[in-house]
Amino acid sequence: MISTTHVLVLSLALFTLGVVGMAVRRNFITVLMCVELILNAANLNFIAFSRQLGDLTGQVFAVFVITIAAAEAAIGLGIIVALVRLKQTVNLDQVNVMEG
Amino acid sequence: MTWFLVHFAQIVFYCLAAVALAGAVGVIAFRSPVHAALSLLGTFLAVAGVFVLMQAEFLAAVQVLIYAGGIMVLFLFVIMLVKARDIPDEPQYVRRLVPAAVILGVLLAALVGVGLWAASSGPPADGAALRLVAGAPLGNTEAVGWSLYRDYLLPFEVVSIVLLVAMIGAIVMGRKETGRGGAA
Amino acid sequence: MGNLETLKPFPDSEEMEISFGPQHPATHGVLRVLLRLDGERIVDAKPVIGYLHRGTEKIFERETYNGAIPHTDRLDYTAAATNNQALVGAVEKIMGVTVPPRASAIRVMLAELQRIASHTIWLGTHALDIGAQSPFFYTFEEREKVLDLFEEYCGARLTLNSMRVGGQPYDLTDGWVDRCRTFVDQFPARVAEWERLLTTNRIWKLRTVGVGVISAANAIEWGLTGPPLRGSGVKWDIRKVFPYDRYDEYDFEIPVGANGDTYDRYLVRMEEMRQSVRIIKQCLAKLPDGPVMAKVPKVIKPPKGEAYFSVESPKGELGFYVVSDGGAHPYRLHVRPACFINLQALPEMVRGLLVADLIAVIGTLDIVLGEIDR
Amino acid sequence: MGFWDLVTSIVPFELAQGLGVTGRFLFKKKATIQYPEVKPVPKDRFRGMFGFSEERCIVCHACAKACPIDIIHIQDHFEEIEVDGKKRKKKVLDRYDIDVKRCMFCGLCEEACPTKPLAIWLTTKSYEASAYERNERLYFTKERLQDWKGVRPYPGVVSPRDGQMPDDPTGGSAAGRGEPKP
Amino acid sequence: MANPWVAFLLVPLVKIVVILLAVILLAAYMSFFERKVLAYMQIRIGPNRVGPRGWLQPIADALKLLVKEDIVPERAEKLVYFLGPVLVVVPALVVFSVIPFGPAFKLFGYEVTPYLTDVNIGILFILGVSSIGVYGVILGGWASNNKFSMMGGLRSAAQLVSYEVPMGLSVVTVLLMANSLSLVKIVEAQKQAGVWYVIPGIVAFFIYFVCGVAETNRNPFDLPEAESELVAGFHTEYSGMKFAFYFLAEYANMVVISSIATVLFLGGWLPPFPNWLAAVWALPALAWIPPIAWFVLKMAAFLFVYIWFRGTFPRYRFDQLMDLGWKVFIPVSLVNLMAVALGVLLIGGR
Repeated sequence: MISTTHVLVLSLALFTLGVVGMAVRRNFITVLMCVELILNAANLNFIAFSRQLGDLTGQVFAVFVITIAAAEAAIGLGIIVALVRLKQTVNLDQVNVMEG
Repeated sequence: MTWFLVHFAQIVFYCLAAVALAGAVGVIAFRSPVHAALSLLGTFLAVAGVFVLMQAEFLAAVQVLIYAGGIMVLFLFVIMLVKARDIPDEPQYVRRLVPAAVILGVLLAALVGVGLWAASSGPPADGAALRLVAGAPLGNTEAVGWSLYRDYLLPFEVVSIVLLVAMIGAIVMGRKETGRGGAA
Repeated sequence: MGNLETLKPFPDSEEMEISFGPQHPATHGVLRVLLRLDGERIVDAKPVIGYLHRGTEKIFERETYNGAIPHTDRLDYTAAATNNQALVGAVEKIMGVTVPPRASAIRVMLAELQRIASHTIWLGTHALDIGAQSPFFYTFEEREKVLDLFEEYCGARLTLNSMRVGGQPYDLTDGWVDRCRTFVDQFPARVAEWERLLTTNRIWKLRTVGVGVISAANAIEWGLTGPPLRGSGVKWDIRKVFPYDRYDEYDFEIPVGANGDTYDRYLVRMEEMRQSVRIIKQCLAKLPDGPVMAKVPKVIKPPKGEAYFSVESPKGELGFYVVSDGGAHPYRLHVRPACFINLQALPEMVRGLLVADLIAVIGTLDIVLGEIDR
Repeated sequence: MGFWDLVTSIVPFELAQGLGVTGRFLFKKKATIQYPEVKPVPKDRFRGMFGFSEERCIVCHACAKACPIDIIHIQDHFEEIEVDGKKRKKKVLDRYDIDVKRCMFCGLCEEACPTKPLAIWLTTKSYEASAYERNERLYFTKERLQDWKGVRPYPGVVSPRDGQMPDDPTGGSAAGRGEPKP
Repeated sequence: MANPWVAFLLVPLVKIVVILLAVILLAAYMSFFERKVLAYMQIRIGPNRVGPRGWLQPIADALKLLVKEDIVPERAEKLVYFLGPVLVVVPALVVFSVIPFGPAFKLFGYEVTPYLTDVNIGILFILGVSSIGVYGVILGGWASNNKFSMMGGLRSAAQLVSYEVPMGLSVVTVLLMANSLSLVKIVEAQKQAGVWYVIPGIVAFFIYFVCGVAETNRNPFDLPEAESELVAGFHTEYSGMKFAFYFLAEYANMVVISSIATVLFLGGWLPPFPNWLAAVWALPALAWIPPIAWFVLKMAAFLFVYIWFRGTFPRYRFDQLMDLGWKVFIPVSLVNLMAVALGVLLIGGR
């Protein structure tokens, strides 16, 4: 039997890696992938606690999270496509039109 | 020998966790977005495996179906569409964060160690309760379904609207005219 | 011609250039098309030709007139008989020779059988390009029967060398008429079979209706001839407007399309096959007796002069322009190839379409690189 | 009419019809010939492998002149021979080569030949002259044109040396048509 | 059964080996079958040289591909180029682990199930795993560094993702009727219902099969590898064993689609006309035929239809294919799903 903590540790590691990735990578596509990583870590937490508590709510919310992740990916990738059309780059540092 | 069978789930878990972590590291380590996407795919599949171990088979299937079959394909599609074969080098300022990262990492590792030690003595979790909804033993899929469509119908509808909005948004942004200052 | 040096793999993020051919399964030989693509949509297409150039027109100048005939076989190698017919017609025009009636009837039969053979090969490859495999084999089965008739008449199946200045080298063999009749009697049923497979098929219609449209006015301006012109609704057929080889004695229709799209050209060619059968039947019914060769000297030396003579080849108007200096060799022999001129309309027809449509349009132009590159 | 159009636009009858066509072909007689075992029968006028008869040749060079691609190479010299006591000059063939690898089998050489029966003729029906080494194997000298070394004759056809006659499209070996060769 | 190792490792291993071998052999002979049938439709006789009547042709092909030089394009992305065939062939084979070829039977006193496992999310598992196969196609096309391959890869990505939706929706109608995701239970439900789901789910059946044809990149939906447009599409640059993997995966996927269609709509291993007609006619002869034979027979019928399609139809254009998927199949399958749900609610009384 796998203890909840084990899963939580895995989830924590994935989350951290996702955050680190968002911090160090300037490639928009990689950053989006890191967001997915973080959402997955969150899902792991939901599932682990759902099992721990014997409550299905966690699983249901994981479904919602996956849905949101899909929506986020669609929007994010749409932004990337538009960005590349406009500026021919996927580097976030070069996208500073809003900085005034 | 029977030890192997008894602890089979744990062994599988550790293998999957290793794959998931390696994949996650790959995501931020690989320079090529395609390689990063592939290693992220590995992470997703491993996490799906963990879901199965956590008696969430339905979610595992959904994870594979949507993440692996949908989202990552979309990622690859866009990577190929924008031809992002090589990406610019990392900016320098990240280097300055290295000491802070090391300290944080050590602290985190200590925390994890403590947590693991504590967990080894904790009570084992049991997923049997998951199968009991309304008193009758049901499949995981069916149970999630009941819960989703009865208790969480409103959030479900809201999420579907979010998806719809996202879809329209993606279409609007992906359209050619936006680049020429047309709509949006 | 595309400026090859300026071609970059990715001019910018949206467009890409593809060298389509010359080694591509669907370019019917060694045609190369330089494509500028936006996604899969064709921004521009430039046909690049010359990979099969053999200097045929120059070779003609060192041949005797009859010795040039085997070289014409190799222009449009799917329609050797009509090529022969155009060359000998041009020389006969300078010489003022009238071909005996039997010879001209044989020529008409050969030409119409050749049209059937050429159209069957067109249908097979065109359908194969669009993805239907089986018609290729069905049409080739019929084509083999035509080639058998050719082989029986002149000893070759593809490069016929079947006509001479002044008439025909051979008379028909015994039984050729019967075998030809057997063929033409069963052929329309086979055409109907192919049509059952394709004409109403919704996928076939999706792929061909409205694809590669060229208007009648445009088609005339580009100088299109043959089925591509008739598909646009222009009733123009050399056999009717400048009858040669006593074509005016035969009763046949010129099928025309209405929209100038791939589907109409398909229908036009299918109907042309039936009309060819009709002509052959008339030939067989009133095949005149008599010699097959007019009185011409052994060494052909046409008088000084020049002549242009064209025939309706399966691909369109195939003309030979012969300049004679009175010697045994042509001073200049120019070919007006149907395919070469039809191909020029390709960029016009495919601009804005998809790559898959390019295939359909190349197929519907029915080009043969041997004639284009000469 | 409108209703029927609607129905046919939804239900793909015509696709089923196409399936019917191919389905029927499944049971039709096949057109394939098992080539190396079963050989397609060429017609009588088929322009196949060359035949050459030295004693009929009058060394007129007509075939070489008629050849559009000049693959017939002829060399001769005059010899004085006595016929009925009178000295006469006679052309003697030194070399009669056909570069078959470049031949396009148009038959113009055969047509140009003034002798009857023909001295050079395209023997019918033998078409298997393929070779791995084209310069050596597909270059036919006077001798090889007669014995056809390296060419597989069509069944029933024999090489000129073994009795093939120019006016006999079938090869005439078994029937022994025409006079036997010396 | 006393030894847990037997139940836990040996039996599954043996099954895996048997299923893998069977699938690979089936795929190989499927290619032979296809070439033969196609040839017969095209008034030819097809391969007939290797072995008696050509029966050893697939073996010869496999050997040839094995020993063929493996060419990697100079500027290909080496790792991904290698990964492509692996990613496409593994899911294709993994899917077979849940396909029930027949009911459980007794062998030497052991109860043997002719399937590897019966997962309670069987259908979801299949949909999920087979959706991974698309990676091999995209990545292979991308890594070849060839524009035709790349276009093939992109086309197939769009195609596979689009056609998965109506396919999934039509599968859901069956799930509604069977009230289970397990493939074995679906077959058993058809036995109990006394009617194959092809009859109430005729629309879903057609949509499923046509989408299946599209999912396996077969004519008339074979755009990713349309030889007249994209040379060979995503596997243009592949040769030798890597090409063989793509080839194997395509045929294995065809077998998968046919098997699932059989299970979902044609009653799996059940003899035709379950219960009522067999009982009325009392055909004892039918009972003699083993269930697996029925399964294989139905599957073969689907495979034949695949080949028949290939022999008959022209190819769709890419935008037409997308139109068909999004504007026809998805709305129709949605409406059909609602209709079936209503029917189940009214008739089934659930």
